[in-house]
This record gives sequence, C-alpha cells and structure tokens, in this order.
Amino acid sequence: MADPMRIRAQVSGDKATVRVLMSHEMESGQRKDAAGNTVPAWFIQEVTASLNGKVVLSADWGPAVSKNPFLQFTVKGAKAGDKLAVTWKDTKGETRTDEATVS
Amino acid sequence: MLRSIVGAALLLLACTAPAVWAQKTAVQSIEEYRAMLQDGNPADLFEAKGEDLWKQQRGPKAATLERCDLGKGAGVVKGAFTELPRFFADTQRVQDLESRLLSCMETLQGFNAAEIAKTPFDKGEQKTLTALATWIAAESKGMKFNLSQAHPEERTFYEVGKRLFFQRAGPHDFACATCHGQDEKRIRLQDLPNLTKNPGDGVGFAAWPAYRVSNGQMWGMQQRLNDCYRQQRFPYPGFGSDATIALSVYLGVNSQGSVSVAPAIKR
Amino acid sequence: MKTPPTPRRSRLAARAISAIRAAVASRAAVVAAVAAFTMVGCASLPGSAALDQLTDRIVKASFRDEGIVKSRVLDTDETNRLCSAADVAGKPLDEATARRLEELNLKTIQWPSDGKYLGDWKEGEKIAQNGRGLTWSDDAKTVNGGNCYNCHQLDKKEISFGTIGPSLYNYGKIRGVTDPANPDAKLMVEYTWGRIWNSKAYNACSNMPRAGHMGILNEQQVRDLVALLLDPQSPVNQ
Amino acid sequence: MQTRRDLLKRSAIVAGLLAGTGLFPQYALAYNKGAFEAKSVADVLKALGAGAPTESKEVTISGPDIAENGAVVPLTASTTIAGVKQMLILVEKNPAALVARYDVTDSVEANFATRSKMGQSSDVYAVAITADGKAFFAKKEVKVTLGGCGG
Repeated sequence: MADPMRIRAQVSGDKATVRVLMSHEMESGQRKDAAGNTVPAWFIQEVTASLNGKVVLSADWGPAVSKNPFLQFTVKGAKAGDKLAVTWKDTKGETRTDEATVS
Repeated sequence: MLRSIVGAALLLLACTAPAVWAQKTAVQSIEEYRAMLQDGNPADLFEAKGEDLWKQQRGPKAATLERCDLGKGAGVVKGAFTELPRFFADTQRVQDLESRLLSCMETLQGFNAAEIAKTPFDKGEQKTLTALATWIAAESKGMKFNLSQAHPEERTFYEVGKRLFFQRAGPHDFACATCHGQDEKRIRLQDLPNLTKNPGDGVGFAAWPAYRVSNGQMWGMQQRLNDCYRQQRFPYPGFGSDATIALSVYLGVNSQGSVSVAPAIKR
Repeated sequence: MKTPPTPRRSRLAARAISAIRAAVASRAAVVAAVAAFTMVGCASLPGSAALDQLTDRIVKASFRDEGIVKSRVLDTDETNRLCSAADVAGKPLDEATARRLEELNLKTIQWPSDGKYLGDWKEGEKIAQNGRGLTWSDDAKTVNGGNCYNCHQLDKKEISFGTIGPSLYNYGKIRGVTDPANPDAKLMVEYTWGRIWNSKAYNACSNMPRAGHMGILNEQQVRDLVALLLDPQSPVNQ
Repeated sequence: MQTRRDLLKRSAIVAGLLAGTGLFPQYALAYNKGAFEAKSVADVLKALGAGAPTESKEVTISGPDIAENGAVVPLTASTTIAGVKQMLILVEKNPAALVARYDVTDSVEANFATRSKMGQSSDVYAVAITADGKAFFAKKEVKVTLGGCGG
C-alpha cells in the first residue's frame, strides 16, 4: 500500500493554506531502466480535496508532475479544527486518502 | 543520475545551449530556485515513515526499536543524531547513526545485519534504515553538533578519517580534499563546502540525510559518502565500513557547534 | 599509504604496529587493530606512522571491487602518497621532494607520436563538457570525458563551470598564441600538451588529474583539448 | 449532495455504455486523456474545449528563472479574473504540454502550486479558463541547467 501523505493546513485570516506531499514514483513512461527497457507510465491522475466532507478542489495531473508530488492551494472559509481530507488515484487505480486537522 | 531520458536531455542541453545571461545572475537564480524548494521537502514523507517504523513491531523477534540505545540511553532519540558517530561499549565499535540502527535491528528485532549491509541502497531494509535515519535526524533539527572525542577510539577514528579525507588515489588522483579542501569553490555551478574545517550551520555534515531532487531519493550520510567515493573513481565502500565511519567522525568533529538542518533538500 | 615508520615512534606504538602487521585484512583484524590502538591511546594518540598503517588497514577492509573499478586503484604511486601525507601534515612538500616528483612525472609524458599537437577544438569542447567514465556505475565501453568544465571556465558561453582550477577563458590569447604552428608558439604548445598529459610534471601536488599518464584520455583526445585551448578559432580564444 | 465529479462519474458510466455502441464522444470522460496527450499549448486548449488564449496581466505564472534540475521545477499559477473555472499549468517543450489542470470552485482561490519535470529549457504557461470557454494566459521562460559534475 502507498505511504501516507503529509498534509499541513494552516489558517491565516478567513482562509487556510494547504500544503500536501504525496509519496509516489510518478513514472513518466519516458524513462528507460538500466537494461534499456522503457519503464511504463505510472502516475497520480486525479486529486481531490474536501473540507469537512465537502469537495473544494479537484485536479487532474499528467505524467510531468514531479516524483513525490507537492501541491499547495488555499481554501476559503476554513477555520481551526476543520477536517481537510485529500484523495489521490493513480493510473493503476490505486488510491489513498489522508486527513489533517486545520490549525 | 543521468540514466533517465530527462537526464540525457539535460546533459545535451548543458553541452550545447548557448547561455547569454551573466554569471552572477545565474548563481543568484539558482539560489532562488533552491529557496523555492525549501517549503515542501519530500523528506517529510520519509520522516513520517521512519517514526512509524521505529514504533512498529518488526523482524523475526516482532519487536519495536523503542529500546534502541543511540548513545543517550535506551530509547532516547532527541539529541542523539548530533552526537553521532560515537563509541559504543556493547559493540566495542565507533558507530554512525545508520550502522548503530543496524545493530539495533539485529539485536532487538532479529534481522540479519550482514544481509542488510549488503543490500543496495533504496532497496528492502535499506529503505527502512534511511527512513529511520531521516526521522531520528529530524528529531535533532536545530540542535548543535557535539561529537565526543573522549574515548581514545573516537580520537583514533578522527585521525584515520583525516587521512582518508586527504587520500589521493584512483585514476584521477582524487581525494575528498580535491573538491572539499578550499573555501568558496564550485564544481560546475554547485558550491563546495570546505570540510577541512567547520563549514558552518546546516552545511556539509549538518545537512544529511537529505532529499535529492535530481533522483527523487532520500539519502543518508552513508549513501552520500558512497556516492562521493563513486565520483572519486574509488571502489565501493562497504555500508557501515570503518572507512565511512572514520570519515564521518572527521566531518562531524569538524562541524562542532554547527546547527543541524537535516533532513535537508538538495540538488 | 605506505609511509615508513619513523624511528622516533614509541614502544607502545611499535607494539600496535606489529599487532596490525600480524592481522589479516578482515573485519575482525580491523577490530583488533583498532583495539591495539586503544591501549596505546590511553596515554596519548598513537604516532603518526602507526595511524597511517591503521588507515591503510581500514581502507583494505572497507573497499571492495565493484563493476569496472578494482580495489587495486587505491594502491597509488609515490607522488600521491607523498602529497596526501603533506596534506595531512598541513605542510607543503619540501622544495627538493617536489622537484624530484615533478621530474619523475615529466619523464612519463608521451609526446604526440606524429608530432601533431593540435586536433579539432569542436571535439575538444565535447571532451571538456563530458564528466563521465571510470566510476563503478560506468561500463567499460563508456568514453571517458575530460571533466574540464567541472573545475575550469573555458568557453565564456558555458555558465556551468567550476572554480577549483583557474579560468582558462582566452587561454591562448592571453599567452600570445596567434598561430600555434609558428615556432614562437612551440614552447606554449608543448607545455599545454604536457600539462594535460601529466599535470604533476609542473606542480607535484596539483589537484588536476593526469589525463594522459593515467589513461583517462587517449592521444587524440589530448590533441583535441590542446586545440580547444590554443586554436585561435576556438571559442576559448574569442 | 451531488458533486461535479459524481455527475461526471455518472456520465462516464453512461459514456462507457454508449461507447460500446459507438455513439458517444470521448470528451465526456472525467479525465481528459486527449488534453494530457496533446503536444502543443493550442492543442491542449482545443482538447479542453477552450478558445484561443489571450495574454493577460491578471494571470500569473511564477517559477525560477533557472532550474538547477529539470526533475523538479516549482511552478505556481494564479489569476484574479472573476468566474474562472479551470486553471492549467503547462510546459511548452515537454513531450506533452499539459502538466496539471485544476477545477476552481467557490471554495478555493485560483492559485495553485505544483512541481513539474522539464526535459529542457522552455516557456511555461498558466492558463485561466472561464465558464464560457475563454482562455487567458501568462508565460515565462525557465532555463534548465546541470548543477553538478555531469557524471
């Protein structure tokens, strides 16, 4: 199973800055291994974030997003104690959800 | 590093692209680039994993590492990193963080240390070691290096490490000192810390383990030294071998009083 | 390092040395050797020569062959041994030793077999850019690079250059070489060839690899690098 | 509560069913494969059903002038244009230009930072697309160089 994400959601005024690190190879499908064979593409394709269960962000990614991806965005109307959850789904259909408390 | 297509493209670029901007601006721009990466260091991912692994029951003995003595008593993690390598009475050896963790994995969890030492970096239980080292280093972030030189073997290892640092050999006659023996030098655009003396807070020994942007890998000091030796055109230094530990003692003692920023993010 | 033991060493240190000599290059032996030092070290650190020998022992036990790199590349020559020792001592080599080593290295230089010193600067630029070859992750077929830009500035358009060595931008121009074929330029042409072939012939403890002498680069590659530095058409001299 | 994605998922199922009959166009899928396979910036926008882009001072792309390593290039896209529904980050000279696409809801600011691989020096783009398919962009050049010893 994929390793957990690191999610930080910090309030500033009436919004919260969210920083997410995901553990993923993000294989572009362009790289060759030591034996010269193309390493098949394998990357996170969809990312969604929700605040207290309500979807606030959805994103689609291509293979050019860097390994161990980083994502930063700002949620309006978030306050300390709110639950911020992030879900990703990759090209193999694997998925992972982690949650953080807004602080 | 340059095995990927992207890498090959970069090499090609560096070979052919005419650069028209001024030298000083290029260096400044690269500093800006590095600063942009500071917030959101993927080392955090390894740190979280390491903390989890420390507390997990693992290995043939299904035990945690919570009784592991990193030099400040069983289970004491905070402040351990900035005092390593040091002499351990139970193993009768000077050990760095990674070789000490390996001893704990053997004695507490029943793993085969020799097998793990032979495993290539970034594979199997070597991944465990790197994650553990990342978390343990992070627990001492902001603390100052303070290696003991009280035990005669610690002093001997410093002296051996110094000799290793200046050892010129291989087809290129390279020593560690070739690149790291003077102030304010660069290899290509990469700044080179002078490691014959204290290079300052968060530089050199005080910046590893670090996340390597170029290959998306987390490297401990063992892998850092291993790759330095590879680029020196030296043969392969064994994981946790006395040469790597003596060199670490030399670098660590020279960094006395420097603030640790590990785990860092690097090129 | 094989520095001979000094006659001034203490009896304890001597005992430590014989302990090391008796030991074989295994992990256990190194432990024993280190332990022998601990005894010596109780009063003070072992002597310098004894530490050199312990280092030697630790190196043998720590490194192994990998890929194309064999452990024997660590059995280095007198030039490297004496320069390393001088670095450890923090004192430069004495004048006489330095001259002797430079003489020794000068004799190793192979001058171009056909008398042609200058090749193609365009090829030279590629060699200067290339930092590959002779690591254990390279294979035997890897064409070795010259590693030049790692330490030197050459073509001014290349911003990614190192500063361990001096800038070589305008190398030929500064030295007044307008026609490398002219007899006036002969000395400079020969020096440039020699410096690339074996830099230690001119500075015993130079940081620069001995590209020709150690077989890193072949004769044609050296020729192309001489052209990069001295050909008036080369970007180095623009 | 129905989210856009739920709706899209449903239409995807419907699309899948209809695809079997060869009657339904592919654009109804949630993940726009065509956009992520398009080579040029223009083709990406076409695949997303947006019009020809106009340069706008109200769109910002930020990133380094020089990236020491093309494996990780931090890029941020933002806009102050009202009614923007999608934000894109693109690297013109990558094998496929589109790096990431973000849906802008009322709950988030139109400001997203991510990190991209870059195979070579290139212009990078931020594109803001409004509900009616108008596209506005900003671009900047990022040079990619080798920082280390090249071996």
